[in-house]
Amino acid sequence: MSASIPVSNHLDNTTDDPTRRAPLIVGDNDFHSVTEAVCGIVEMPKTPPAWWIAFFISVSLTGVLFAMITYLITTGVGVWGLQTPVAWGWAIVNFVFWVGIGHAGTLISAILFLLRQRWRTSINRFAEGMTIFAVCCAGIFPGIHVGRVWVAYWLAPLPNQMSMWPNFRSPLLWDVFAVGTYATVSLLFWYMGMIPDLASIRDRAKSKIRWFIYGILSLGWRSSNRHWHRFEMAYLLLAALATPLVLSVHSVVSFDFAVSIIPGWHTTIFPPYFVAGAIFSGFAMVVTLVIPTRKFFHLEEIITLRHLESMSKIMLATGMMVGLAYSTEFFIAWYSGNAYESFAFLNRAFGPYAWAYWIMVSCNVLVPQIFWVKKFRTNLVVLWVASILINVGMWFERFVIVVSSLSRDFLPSSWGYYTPSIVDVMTFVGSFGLFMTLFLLFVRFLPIVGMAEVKGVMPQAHLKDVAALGHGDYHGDILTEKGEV
Amino acid sequence: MTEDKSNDIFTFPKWTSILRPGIALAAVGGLVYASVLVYLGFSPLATDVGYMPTQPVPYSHAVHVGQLGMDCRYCHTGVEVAAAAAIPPTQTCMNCHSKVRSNSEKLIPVRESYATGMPVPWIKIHDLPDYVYFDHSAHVRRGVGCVSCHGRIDTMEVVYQAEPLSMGWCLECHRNPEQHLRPAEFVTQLDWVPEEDQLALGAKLREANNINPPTDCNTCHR
Amino acid sequence: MTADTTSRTNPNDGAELFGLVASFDKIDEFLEAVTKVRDAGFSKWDTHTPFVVHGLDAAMGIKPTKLPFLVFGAGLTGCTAGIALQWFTNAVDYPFLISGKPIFSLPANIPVAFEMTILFAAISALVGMLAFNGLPQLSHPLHSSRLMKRATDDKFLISIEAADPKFELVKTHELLESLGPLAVEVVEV
Amino acid sequence: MQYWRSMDELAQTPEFKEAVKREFPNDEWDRLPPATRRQFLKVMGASVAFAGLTSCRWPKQEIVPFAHRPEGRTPGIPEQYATSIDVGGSALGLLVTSMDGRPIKNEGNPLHPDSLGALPATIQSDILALYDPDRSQGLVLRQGGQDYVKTWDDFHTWASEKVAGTGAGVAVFAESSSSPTVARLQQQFRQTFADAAWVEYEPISRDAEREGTAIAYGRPLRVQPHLDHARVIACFDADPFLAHPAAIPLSRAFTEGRQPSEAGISRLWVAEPGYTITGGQADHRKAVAGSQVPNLLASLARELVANHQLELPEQAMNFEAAFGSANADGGDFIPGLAADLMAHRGSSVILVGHGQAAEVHALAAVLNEGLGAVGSTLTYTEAPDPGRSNHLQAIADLVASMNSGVVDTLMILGGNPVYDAPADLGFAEALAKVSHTVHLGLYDDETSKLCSWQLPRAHSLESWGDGRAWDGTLTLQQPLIEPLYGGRSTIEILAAMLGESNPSGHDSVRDTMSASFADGDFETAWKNALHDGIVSDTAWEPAVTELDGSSLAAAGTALATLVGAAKPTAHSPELVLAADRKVFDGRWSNNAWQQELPDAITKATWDNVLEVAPVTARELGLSEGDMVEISAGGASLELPVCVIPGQAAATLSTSLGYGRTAAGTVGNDVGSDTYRLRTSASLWVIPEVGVAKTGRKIALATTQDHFAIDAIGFGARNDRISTLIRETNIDRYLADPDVIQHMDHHPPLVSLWKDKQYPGEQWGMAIDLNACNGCNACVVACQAENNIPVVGREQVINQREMHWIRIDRYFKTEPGVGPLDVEDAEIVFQPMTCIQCENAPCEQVCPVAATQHTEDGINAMIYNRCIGTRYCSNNCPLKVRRFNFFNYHKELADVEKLQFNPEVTVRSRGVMEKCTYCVQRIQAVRIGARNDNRPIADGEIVPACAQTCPTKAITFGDLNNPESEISHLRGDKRAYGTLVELNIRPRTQYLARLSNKVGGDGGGGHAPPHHADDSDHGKEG
Repeated sequence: MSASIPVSNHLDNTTDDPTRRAPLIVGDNDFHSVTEAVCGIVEMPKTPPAWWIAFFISVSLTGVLFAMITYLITTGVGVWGLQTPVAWGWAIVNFVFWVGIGHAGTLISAILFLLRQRWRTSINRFAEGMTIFAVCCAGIFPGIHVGRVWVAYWLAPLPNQMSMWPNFRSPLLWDVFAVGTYATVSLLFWYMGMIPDLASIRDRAKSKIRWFIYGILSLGWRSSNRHWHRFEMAYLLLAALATPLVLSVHSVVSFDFAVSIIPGWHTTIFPPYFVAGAIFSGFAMVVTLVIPTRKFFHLEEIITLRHLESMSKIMLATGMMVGLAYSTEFFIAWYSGNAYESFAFLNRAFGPYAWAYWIMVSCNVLVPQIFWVKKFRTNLVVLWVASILINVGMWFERFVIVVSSLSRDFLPSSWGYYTPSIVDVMTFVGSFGLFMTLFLLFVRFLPIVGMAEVKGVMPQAHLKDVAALGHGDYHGDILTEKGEV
Repeated sequence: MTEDKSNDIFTFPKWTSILRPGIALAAVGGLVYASVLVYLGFSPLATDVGYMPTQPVPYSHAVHVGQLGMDCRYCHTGVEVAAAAAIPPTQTCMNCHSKVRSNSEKLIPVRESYATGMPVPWIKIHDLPDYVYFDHSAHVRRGVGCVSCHGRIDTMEVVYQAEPLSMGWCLECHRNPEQHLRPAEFVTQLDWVPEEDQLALGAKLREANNINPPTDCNTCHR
Repeated sequence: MTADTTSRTNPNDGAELFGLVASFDKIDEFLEAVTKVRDAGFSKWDTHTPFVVHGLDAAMGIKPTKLPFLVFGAGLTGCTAGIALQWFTNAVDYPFLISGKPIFSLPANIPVAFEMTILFAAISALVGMLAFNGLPQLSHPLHSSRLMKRATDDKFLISIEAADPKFELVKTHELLESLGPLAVEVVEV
Repeated sequence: MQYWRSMDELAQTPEFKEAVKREFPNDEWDRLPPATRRQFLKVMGASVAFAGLTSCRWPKQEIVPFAHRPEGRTPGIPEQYATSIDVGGSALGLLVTSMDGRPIKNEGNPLHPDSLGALPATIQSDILALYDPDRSQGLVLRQGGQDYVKTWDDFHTWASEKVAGTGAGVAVFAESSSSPTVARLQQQFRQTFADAAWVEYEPISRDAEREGTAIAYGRPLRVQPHLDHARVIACFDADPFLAHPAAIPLSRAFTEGRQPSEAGISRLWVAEPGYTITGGQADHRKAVAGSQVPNLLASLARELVANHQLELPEQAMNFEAAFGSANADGGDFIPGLAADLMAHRGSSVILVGHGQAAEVHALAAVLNEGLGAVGSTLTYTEAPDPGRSNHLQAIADLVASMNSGVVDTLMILGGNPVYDAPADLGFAEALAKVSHTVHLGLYDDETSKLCSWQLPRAHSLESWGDGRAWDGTLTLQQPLIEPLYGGRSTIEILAAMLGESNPSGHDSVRDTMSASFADGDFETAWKNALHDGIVSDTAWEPAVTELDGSSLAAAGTALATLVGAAKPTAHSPELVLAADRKVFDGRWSNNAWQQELPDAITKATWDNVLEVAPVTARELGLSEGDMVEISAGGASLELPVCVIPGQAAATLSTSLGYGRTAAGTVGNDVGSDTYRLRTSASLWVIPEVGVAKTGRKIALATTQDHFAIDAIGFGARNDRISTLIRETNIDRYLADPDVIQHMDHHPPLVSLWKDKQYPGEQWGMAIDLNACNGCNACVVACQAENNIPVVGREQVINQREMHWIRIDRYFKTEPGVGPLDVEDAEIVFQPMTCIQCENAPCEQVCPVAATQHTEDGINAMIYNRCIGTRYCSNNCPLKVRRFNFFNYHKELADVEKLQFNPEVTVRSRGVMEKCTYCVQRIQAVRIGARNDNRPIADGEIVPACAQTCPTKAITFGDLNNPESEISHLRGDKRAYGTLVELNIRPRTQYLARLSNKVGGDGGGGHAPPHHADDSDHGKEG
């Protein structure tokens, strides 16, 4: 089928011909070759040195992270640049940043799944993994930013001798529940999707230890169709549950700000604005990671150029959404006639933090505009650089929201200017270390492509005449199938 | 592992099939166990109640209060006017013991203290956290008996902590004080029992003296 | 390997049988075979595929699963638990006066209730799926079958258990052979 | 966490004994008499309560009761004792709170004329000095580079040899004292040792005023202004509201004259080089160089005489010639003031500051005579010690005789001349020439380091004494605690030198008093005096005065030269020195509360800054924080620039008392020592100083960002000030009292749910911005009452200061003025602390409910519940919450912890804190009232800030009681809330400021509605 599409380079499947469905996998792959390609990574006899180098760097950065946390907890949050009025600084910025990134995975797995976007299959595992790791990093910050970590468990509604309970009116508590749920569900989703692939690795095991580990992890999966049947249903349900969840999580995070009264925070637009931003940054991070990975592990045929192009289109769309949000904020600030509100936004754009504001605007609104051009969408270097710039921009978006609003609120007497301490910076850098460490372990020891799902969307997996067997197909690609036949 | 049918296929032994109920059990049981452990382990019920240190002087409340029938206020003078009931000065002991048992060995520390002016280092038993501000006068004047918090001191050879003195325990009484209210004259009478039903009496007294204990945080925390 | 697989398995060497396994590598043939086995009226049989093969459920005549009801129930429980928790803690057990707001008002409680709903439902979805499937089950006779090794890779298998009333080693063996498999294997317990 | 609490529990663990030993050298400790040791245990006691809550059952605690409990002492019940403290020759009455034998808080003595129940920040902070571990802790004899620990007996035996016979070669250097006992002993000393010299010196001296009166009236007199009768007050470089021994009665009297009434309010004219808090209250203020003040005053005199035909008394005729040459370009200040004064003859007064020359004071005296002020708005009393020569002269003579070797034994009883004597005298060098030198002082300071003997001085709370208020009222001083460091008082030293074997301050004072209470039974009189702290009706009678023409005429030429003084220019500006508003002459340098207190005007902490006018800063190319080198007379030093609008051009202002080298761990090397530029020729105004940029820039530890700010912020701030701090002119207010309410408009405040009803006592507060002059007294009172930590310079720079009360200082500029072209500006103050919103934004965001509302309407903060998310602080529209970023008490010595108020939890790291209306005081009163079944009377509960406010600007009470004062104030037309448009329902409201400009309408235009249907006004909740 792929042969019938006129392409110069067999790896370029980005041609848009409405009469034909572009292949999701290129090259003459069959089921086995896919298995080989993916399991091959895990089964590599010898770990490549490049991996070791990357791993060493990441682990040492992780070390820095934990050193900083220890210092923080033993000394007090004063080691950060926090102060009055700006009592939330990088910790919260980083939290929102990482949670945002953590949105791509579930979005790709769940929403694209429900939307029948079959191209997701090649990247969803990867993105889900990234989600988990991002959420891990995110989870750290609200944990350590409290003044008395040792009593942070008071956030949980546990019966106690004080007969005290947490205050459920506080957005911060909503956060605890939202992020907690999101982490759990993402983990379930990720693991469940992985079970059949773990079974493949188990069945290919040559060594007892490998067989043992993957045997345990795959829970004795026999790829029985009676199991597949329920597996599919469970997957569908999880997807259906994760979709509103992923939208709710960043909405709830945005409540931390929207529910307060601080000018620049107290905005009804926040939930959609934050969700769009989250998806935006999430996809950017996927692209940043996937480009080197597919090259390094030779997965170009499975994670194809078309996948990258589609993601850049999504970034373009979401980028424009945040752009719209920025301008709406200004309009409302002016239209509301609220003096404090309008000052807050003028101050953002032209006050002491103008530099941060304009970095944010140029990275998040201007940079994605290049994706109107196909040449850029399909140029890996451009795409990669752009995705990194977008991540930078999204971090600054959170910085601008958190810091610039706090630094100048109602009483001019208590205005201040926040500058991060070295500990702030090292902690943030360290969190990347943790993220990369987990990610590297993932690509080395777990199936980074959902083989079972990829195989399911390969041409070989399709019958000449499906309808004859009247099946409960959920992919809903019958039309395109028909169009093809 | 089990003996393989053929050396290139690994399989798990049969007994692993008990894994499933095992996991289920561990999941449920562990949860219950943990919560019980935490609840009991961290509750003052377990940590504080029954705390009975040895005092420098083997002073027996059982003798002084139980047998001799001394009133609490004879020694704990602050109880009706101040936050602190106050441990009596050595002076107070000597009021009697300069004559009674004036050369008992047990009283050596007391006599020393009286002579040198150096205090007797009593060990604190009913020890609230330093961020809790309990006022004896506020309770005693409203008719909350000593016994409610300190137990039957008049029967204690060596004093120990009878009640948990935890926040939840305080709140219980602040929410419905009826069960602990008594006529003012019986406040220090540890063995007093009401003729009528305590709750009825409590309700009456509460009505009469309009006792509405606040449960605001800054009632006890400042 | 096809030929010797069959030959090596000795139908009557006394060891207790689990059943037979046949493997295919073309979906169409496989589905044909499945329908045949189904029509042969076996009940204790199964198919094993590397991925979800569309139409296989119908071909095997599997009834839809009850999982959704379980998940729905769990979701409801979560939601109720969420609201009950907030109502009990903040409005009943120790009511606080906060920002002059009502002691109990739904709007403030929606986020937590919602998250609890999702959490309960999601967990029940995975756990339910595993429970219905009888997983984890590390030890299963089929794991000792060679053909099974490719079931997670690129082959499509049909397994018929000896426990099936209609099972007769020779007959069933022939039936499977007649479906044109790559190989047929006798699996012992 | 660490928490502090002490009932009658006193601790005695090994660790604790260690601590005591560390604090106090062994010999000292062992030599203490049992009584003292008991006192010790008592006061040191509960420090064991600092054992952290580490395990489920925290460490074993001991209860160490008295062996012999003092009469009528109930453990855990605080007691107040009346005593006094003498500062610069005037005694201020105190009521000191003592908890289980530990003095923990200084409050004012309501019966004392200079206190009236209030206290300035400095005296309140003095309680820290009592427990200061840096205090001199034993007698030291320095010989041949060796330090020897000595006893009092050693010293007195030595002294009896040195100070003997006729006392030849002996000189006593004493700081000025108002104590009759000291005076009596001084007399005896002089009689006994006829040849001994007695020198009195104060670096911050009011001698100029004294000499001025001497010129005018032929003999030294003390000026007693009565501002409550004054309708027009003109201050020339005078700061009666802070830099005056009677500052409190003066500012309170002024406030009374400013209360709105049909008759209008008094009007304040101020001409001064740099902003003072008096200047901040002015209706008309003129920034004028210090050297030009004589010219300005003379011009006023000329204006009065020439254009208003004011007849001056004939004794002053020749004097008139002197100001004929006056030519100050006061703009409309002089004509306006002159007219005003003439219009209010007999009810106006002219005050001149102690920094101006005697002749200027004389001129003021003449004008006051002419304006009929004397006898009504101003009276004179005889100077208490007419005999003494002025301080400057005295010390100059002493140094001379030290150099000439006449003095061989110098006894320095208090004071720190090596540090604060005029630089040109070279006191230190002279001291080296004296063979035997003794220094009695609280600290082992700059002077004692150069003396052979250092004697520990007893703190005023440790010793007996007496004194006289500014108006002469007799005041007693009684100890609340045995000397912690075995110190002795001046009285005891003198008594000993006069041969008393066992000197007792108590007896000496009784002896003096026995003379004073003429009639009646002495014991009762003594008991009453001790109880009241004062002896009533002992104020001095007004003196009968008569201008002295001859001495006036003689002073004429001197005045003329002053009037003709050259104007400073930006490139050779003048430097104006002043006593610091916090550390005064340097005596409170080691006082952490004072060091961290934001200066009323500059809001700078932990530094003395160089106040520069914007225009001068531009001309010299200086900006905020620049380190500049100031040089004069060979000496030079560096100061950081702080640009202050309203500062006189070409005039640099800074304060004395910093740059100490032997102050102690707190005060050493803080700021720079401006005494080094101070010479006997120019004590207050140093002309033609050199200014050079060093190129270095430092971060000023200010608690409020000063006016250097970007255009957007500057604009927004100016827009907001008018609604935050509402102000209008009295005439306009009388015409339309609702004007205040119309200054801000917001949409109707609708709530989503039914409003909570608040039955029972509902606490509320009103702060009168018309009375507040930003003196900072409340800030320190709050700090002392609530155990508020000191965070240090670095943390203040990081904007982490902990004061619960923040006195917001704004510069009001004309609309349309940009940040770069500000020249002059009015100052307005707004004390800002938690306003206890009913719909508090902080409460709803706390995830653990650590801050919530109580039934009596207080926004409670529960420290032990707080986990430190800081969300509440973010969501507080006023940013009045304070977070413990570190454990700020970790560094404290145990002895310092004795000052803590046991009724308030000491917060540890990671915890949010804030004002709670002094909930501990509310609880104390409530429990007491409930115990004896009575309602709480209005005014029975007084928060620390309200208690100590010199101008009674703060009122607290029950909003549900229609009779309470607070209810009346809340009904006042001037009452308004801050940020009410947020529907936060503040419990603390402000009363608008009233100005009284000549013909000014003073702002207060009807604000444009924020919203179409605007019904609600500023007043709300």
